[in-house]
Amino acid sequence: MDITVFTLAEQLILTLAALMLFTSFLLLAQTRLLTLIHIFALQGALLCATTLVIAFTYGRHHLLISAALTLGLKVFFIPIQLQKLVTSLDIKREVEVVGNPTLIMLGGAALVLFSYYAVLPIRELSMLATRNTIAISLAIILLGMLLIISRRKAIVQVVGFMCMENGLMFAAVAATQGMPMVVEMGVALDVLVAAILFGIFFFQIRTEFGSLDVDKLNRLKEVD
Amino acid sequence: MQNSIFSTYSALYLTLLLPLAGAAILAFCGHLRLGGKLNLLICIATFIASFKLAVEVFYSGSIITPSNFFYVDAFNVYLVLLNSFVGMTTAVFSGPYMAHEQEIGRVKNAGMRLYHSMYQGFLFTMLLALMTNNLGILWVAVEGATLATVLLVSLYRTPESIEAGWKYFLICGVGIAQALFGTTLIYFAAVQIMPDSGQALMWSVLYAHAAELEPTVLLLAFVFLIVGYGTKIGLVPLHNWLPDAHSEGPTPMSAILSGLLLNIALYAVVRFKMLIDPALGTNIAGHIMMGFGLLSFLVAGLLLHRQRDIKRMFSYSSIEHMGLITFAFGIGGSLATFGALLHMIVHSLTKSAIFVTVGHAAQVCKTQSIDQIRGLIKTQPEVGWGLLIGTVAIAGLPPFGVFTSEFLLFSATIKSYPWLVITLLAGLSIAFAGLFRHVQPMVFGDCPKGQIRIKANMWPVALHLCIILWLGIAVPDVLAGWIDQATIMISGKGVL
Amino acid sequence: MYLHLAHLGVILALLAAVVPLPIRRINTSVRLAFALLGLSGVACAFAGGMGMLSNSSMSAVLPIGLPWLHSHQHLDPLGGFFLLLVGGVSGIVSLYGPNYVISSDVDSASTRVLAIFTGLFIAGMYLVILAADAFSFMVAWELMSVASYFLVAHDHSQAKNTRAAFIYLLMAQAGGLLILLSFGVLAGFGDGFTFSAMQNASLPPYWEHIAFGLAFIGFGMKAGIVPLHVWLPQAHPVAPSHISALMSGVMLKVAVYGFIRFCYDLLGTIHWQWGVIVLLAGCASALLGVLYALMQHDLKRLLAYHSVENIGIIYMGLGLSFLFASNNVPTLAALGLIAALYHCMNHALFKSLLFLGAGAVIQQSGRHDLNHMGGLLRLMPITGVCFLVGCISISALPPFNGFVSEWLTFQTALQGTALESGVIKSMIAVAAAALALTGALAAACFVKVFGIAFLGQARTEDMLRAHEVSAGMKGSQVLLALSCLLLGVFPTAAINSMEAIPAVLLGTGLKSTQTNTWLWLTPVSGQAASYGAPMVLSGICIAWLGAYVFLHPRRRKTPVRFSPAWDCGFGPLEARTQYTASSFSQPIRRIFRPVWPIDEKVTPPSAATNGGRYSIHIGDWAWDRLYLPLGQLIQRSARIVARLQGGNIRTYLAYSFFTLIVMLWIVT
Amino acid sequence: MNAWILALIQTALLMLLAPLLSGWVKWIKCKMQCRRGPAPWQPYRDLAKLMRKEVVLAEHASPLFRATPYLVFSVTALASSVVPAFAVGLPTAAIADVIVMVGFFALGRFFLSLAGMDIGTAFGGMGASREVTISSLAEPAMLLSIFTLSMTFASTNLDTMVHFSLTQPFQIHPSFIFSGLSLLLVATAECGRIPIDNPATHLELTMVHEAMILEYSGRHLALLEWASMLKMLIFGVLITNLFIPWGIALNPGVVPLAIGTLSMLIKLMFIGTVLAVSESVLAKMRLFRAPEFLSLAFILSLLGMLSHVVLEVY
Repeated sequence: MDITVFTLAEQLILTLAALMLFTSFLLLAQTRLLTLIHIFALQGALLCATTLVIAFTYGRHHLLISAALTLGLKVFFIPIQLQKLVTSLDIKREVEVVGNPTLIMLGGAALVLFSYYAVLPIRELSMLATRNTIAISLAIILLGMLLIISRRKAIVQVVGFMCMENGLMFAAVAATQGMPMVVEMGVALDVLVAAILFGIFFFQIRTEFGSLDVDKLNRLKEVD
Repeated sequence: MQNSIFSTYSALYLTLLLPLAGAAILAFCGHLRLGGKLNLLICIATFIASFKLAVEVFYSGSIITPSNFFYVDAFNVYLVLLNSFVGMTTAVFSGPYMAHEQEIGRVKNAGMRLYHSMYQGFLFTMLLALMTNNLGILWVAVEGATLATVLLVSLYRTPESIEAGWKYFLICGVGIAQALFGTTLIYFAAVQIMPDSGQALMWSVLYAHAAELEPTVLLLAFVFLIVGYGTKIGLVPLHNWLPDAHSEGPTPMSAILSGLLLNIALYAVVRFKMLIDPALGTNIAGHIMMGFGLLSFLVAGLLLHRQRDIKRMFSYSSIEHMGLITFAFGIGGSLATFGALLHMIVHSLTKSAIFVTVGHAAQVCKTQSIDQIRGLIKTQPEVGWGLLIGTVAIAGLPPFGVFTSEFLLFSATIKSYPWLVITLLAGLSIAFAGLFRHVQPMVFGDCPKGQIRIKANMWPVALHLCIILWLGIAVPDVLAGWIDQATIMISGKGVL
Repeated sequence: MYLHLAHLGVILALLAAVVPLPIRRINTSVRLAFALLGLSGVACAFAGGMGMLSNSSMSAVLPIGLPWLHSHQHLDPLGGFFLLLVGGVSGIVSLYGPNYVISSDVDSASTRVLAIFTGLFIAGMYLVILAADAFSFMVAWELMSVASYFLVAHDHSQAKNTRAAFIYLLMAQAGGLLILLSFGVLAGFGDGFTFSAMQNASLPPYWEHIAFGLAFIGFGMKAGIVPLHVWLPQAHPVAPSHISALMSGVMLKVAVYGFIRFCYDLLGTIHWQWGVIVLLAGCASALLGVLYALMQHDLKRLLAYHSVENIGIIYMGLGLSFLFASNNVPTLAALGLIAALYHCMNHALFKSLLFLGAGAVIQQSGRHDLNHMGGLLRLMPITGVCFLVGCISISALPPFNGFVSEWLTFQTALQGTALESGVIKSMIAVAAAALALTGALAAACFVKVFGIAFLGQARTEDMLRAHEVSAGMKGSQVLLALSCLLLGVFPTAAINSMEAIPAVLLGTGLKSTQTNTWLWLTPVSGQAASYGAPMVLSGICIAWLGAYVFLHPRRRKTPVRFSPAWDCGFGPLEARTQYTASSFSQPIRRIFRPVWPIDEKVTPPSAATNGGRYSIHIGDWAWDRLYLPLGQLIQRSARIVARLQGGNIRTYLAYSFFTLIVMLWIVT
Repeated sequence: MNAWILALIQTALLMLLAPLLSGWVKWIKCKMQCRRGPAPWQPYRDLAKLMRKEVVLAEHASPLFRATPYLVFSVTALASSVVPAFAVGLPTAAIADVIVMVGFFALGRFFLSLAGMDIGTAFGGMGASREVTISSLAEPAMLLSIFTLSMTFASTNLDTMVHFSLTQPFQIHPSFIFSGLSLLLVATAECGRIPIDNPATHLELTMVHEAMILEYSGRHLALLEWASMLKMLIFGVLITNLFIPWGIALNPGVVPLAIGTLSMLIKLMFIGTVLAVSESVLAKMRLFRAPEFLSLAFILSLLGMLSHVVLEVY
């Protein structure tokens, strides 16, 4: 089933999915915070585009609202908040040393392969052309988790968390043409509140620990 | 017709609206002296509404609102009742406790306002999670519960509490995201066979069509769900946030977190298991739950020996009991399910009573570290005896209800998996030794100089312990009836 | 009808637990509580006696308990016997209780707590005996354990006491779980938790062995069989004396009751391997119990070790009965069971007598250590005489009851020739030799106890201020001493009244005891062995009277003169030259050296210390070899598992990440 | 009724014979050591003298000290009434079997040790501690040998045992030889004879039995001495009648009784000589070599039992 069989819209969705996967990889490799936030905003934009394309091709009008929400939240509100925070805490130039980048990139690739293998049985099921996107969305979620695990900066962990949310939204939109409206609204509300709480936490950690390095948070333990 | 709809479901809507309204009101006047009393008043009202709902369900069987949005059946009605009851008794304790904290300056006015509004918000999200029929809203409610309590865990602004809050937020956030992916997969499977996509996420509808769902997708979805909600239950490989979050927040918060929130997450997993079992046929979901349950039961039992903070110790005890209940649900079969449901009730009652006593003990000795808490019985007998009898009850010694459910679980395990009983036995003894090793020196012995009594309201603890004793000696028929209906729904056949 | 009387007794005991709460004045509340306990004791003893004599069993169903398994109760001869035992002893102890508790200077709050949990403890024991289904049995069993835990932790000022209480409850809990498992196995096959359902469960032999193994370890842990006895010598001396009397005398018997009920009644078919295991465990417990008791110099700890010894003797009787039952020789199996039950009754009586006596001595002198006592017979004559009667009975010497049960056990062993396998016969013979050694060592131990505590000169001044205890305490001791004598002199009457138990459990009673009159006890047959207990007592009195009269004319002429004892010319020997408890048992310590972990330290007199120092500590192999390594194992594994909670959030997230990956890999 | 009279006569006769036996043993020992020892009936004179002597008690002695001699004497007298010396089938024999006899001796020893400790000096305690240790080591050996005999006789009543071996055809039982030897060793230990304890010595640090009766005087000492002689006689009678029963009267006729008495005297003289020879050949062992002596006795009885189980059961 090569790519020519799909209609133009489906081809567009597949390319957008590939681009989102690529942005996740970029996030993994990125060391400077500001560029990290910009790439995250780009991923939000790609997600919003995908939602719009699906809304028009399959006539799911309630998706338009969620596309608008994604645009508002993931492209403007959260990145701007993070940027303001980074500048106010003047950690712009902190270059964060990532474990060893090659190993993490290889891990990411393996994750994509694994998520493709894991979602294989589902592919035969769905008649939709966009059934491969489930594998991609699972890959984005797992890459988001990998990002959180591999980096020490609290802000990067938030970006990783938001990247996972993007993966989930992409799964909901691409695999099943969007969840019921009330669920979409609930999820969006939760993401918004989460973003606000992250902001509050940044200030608390900053005041108490003097830096946003997550490894300093290890007083509560049993190992002694 | 309009008021009839409203009147018939008034109890249901009231139970939900009251805490929501309470959250809104208390957001403004939570810091005043009457904040605690108002909080208690709203909780009492919620309890009365949920009691009325329970009576309705008792007479007319399960209720489902016309919009198919809310669904109350035998499985979640007594959990709703338990939720509001424990919320009420903890509110009785939280009023004077938080007033004391405010006096000694650990919490400022803004913190009090946040505390009281989030207290009600937390109760609202839990009741919503219990009563909603839509699995998506179930996820939103559980996520809402996490968000409501995150700030409360870091209320005291100490480095440890901020660290606990951050860990709680991030780990649960990541965990629950996976649950959302699982719910999406369930929705994906449901859309294949369901014509009307609006109804695809309604649990009652799905339960009716459970056999026709695609097994492989369901199994994959269950994996994501068990890892997602398992993080919220505190199953072992995913439990790391629980001891920090439960021990750093204010004690009433830990009481509710430990007592009720874990039950809600487990309720969600069992709701999904009820969908998956008919579709899959084999008991693979049960085996997964048994694996997780046994692992957390044994590991938490061992970790009890390492504790130096009293609230951390009891949160590990919660992990252990949650592991036991998950193991029981994993075994399936009528006896084990009946035991597990009874264990949920008895565990939350005992654990919230213990946390209330621990709160008072920490205030008497001005510390939470086990080594410095001494001579409780000599200083304040009711706190000392409350803690000792609570620990005896949670350890599963007979006259109390925990033994009844463990007795059922033991007899069920012997019938189906006789060799696992040895691990259960070892786990129980290790946990028992771990708990008592720490509690005994705290309770017995002479009190150190300068340790004085504090104003403590031990009525909630006494009420909880009496109920557990009553459940231990004779399970009332009303409750037994409900649990039995739920067992029939979950495992196919009842016990009575 | 007797079952309702027994339930009345239980309600009275529960009332005794509730009554002390409202009454303000502590003395009246304690007296009222113990009066109620006395009444409940009498009621239960009467109900038990009637239940034992009527060889039919009554049963009833109470509305409490699980919704589908309401709590079943029953009273049959076996239950009746043990109810009589528990009721009788707790009734007598309730005479002792009030003055002992009031005069011991403990604050009123903990005295009130003591009264509450004593009532619960005794009610728990009654309910265990009356229970007829697994659930109410377990609830009563653990109620008994938990209540006695609070009693052991009563004087919780020293850390040593709370540690003993912790070990006690931990082992009681582990034992309880094992018993629950054994019931579970039976219920699994008998598809029901009531005893009647379990009775007609047909288990494959493999499962029967598992059920027996679990029950043996579970009940053995509570009864104090050797490897599992570690809690007993630590918990009993720490509790107040009347409680240790109840725990040692009666609670261990409830464990034996559970074991007998499980093996004879529920399991039905008995295999010979069980007899061998129980016999060997009995021998080991008897021998090690008495050897460890010999080395103790804390009075109550010594008595606790003796409980281990006597439980060993009871288990030997049971082991022999199992062996005969498995070789279907029911009459001899009945003899073994009667010997074990008789020793249960005797041990309950003389052990509680000894503990009450010890309590009186400790209360008056304030000293626990034998090396600090001496010369109490002159100051506390009645307690002294009753304690002497207790010592003679426990050392199994003729006119008293201890001898009768040990003699019956010997007779059962002597009938070993009825078995055909030579190996078992020789094992029984060696077991009989071990029993003889135990009896002799017990006599040695109690010569030491009575000689050092009551005779000779007072080793510390505290002894001089001791005076006779109050009427209630004396009354209960005299009552127990008299019952020891009665059971020793009229054994045939007692055995005939116990006739119904083997008849119900094994099918046949001891026919040969009915044939002869109450004068002779002939367990097997007139020729095989006979013991005219009343004739022995009257013979001794006649001979004593004869010698007394024969020497009377001499007495009038030469009155008795008092002078200082022979001192080899060194001058007046004061109290320090007397033998102490450790020196008395020194020869036996040298002979049986490997039995104990001994660490003796002798520091020669030097400038620093004003005199030489000698200290000896006798440990317990079971504790060093079995329990400490177990504790360390748990600590090490806990330390390994604790690495899981390392504190770093990224490792936590990695855990959930890998769990997800592993689960996905498994599922696909 | 005359059976009871006969039993009383037998008991009285035994009590009278006891001092003669110990006098006889001492006389034989002196003869073997070529010295003119006291006449065999010297103990009678000692007892009579002691009866008349004044009784002196220690200051700290309690009433138990004064009651013990009477109790020990009456227990030993009761034991002597049970042993079948001249005739079998006496009514008193059914009062107690062998194990009860062991119990009687244990009761006597129990009270004697207590009396020893009652004085409050070191010697009483030392004597009591040693006596109790030795007797507890001797008990298992004694009981195992009784166990072996009862396996063959199928009874522990002395009457039936003696009656059984008289009526059965004569057989050599290897188990009897071993248990007989073991009983002999145990008897020397129980009665406090030479290899374990020297009855004649008054050296405080070596005596065991004597240390306990150190403080007794006058009639109390007489009773205790008489009781220990009677105990030695009972052990002698027990061992001889169990292993050499011929000559004992089966029915209470005059002639059989006369033969029974005569054979009894001969047997006692024989066992007295054996004891005297062994005492002069052996010397008193150190206290902590007594366990080896008694473990030898135990091994012998164990061999007896094993040989019965292995060899004699067909």
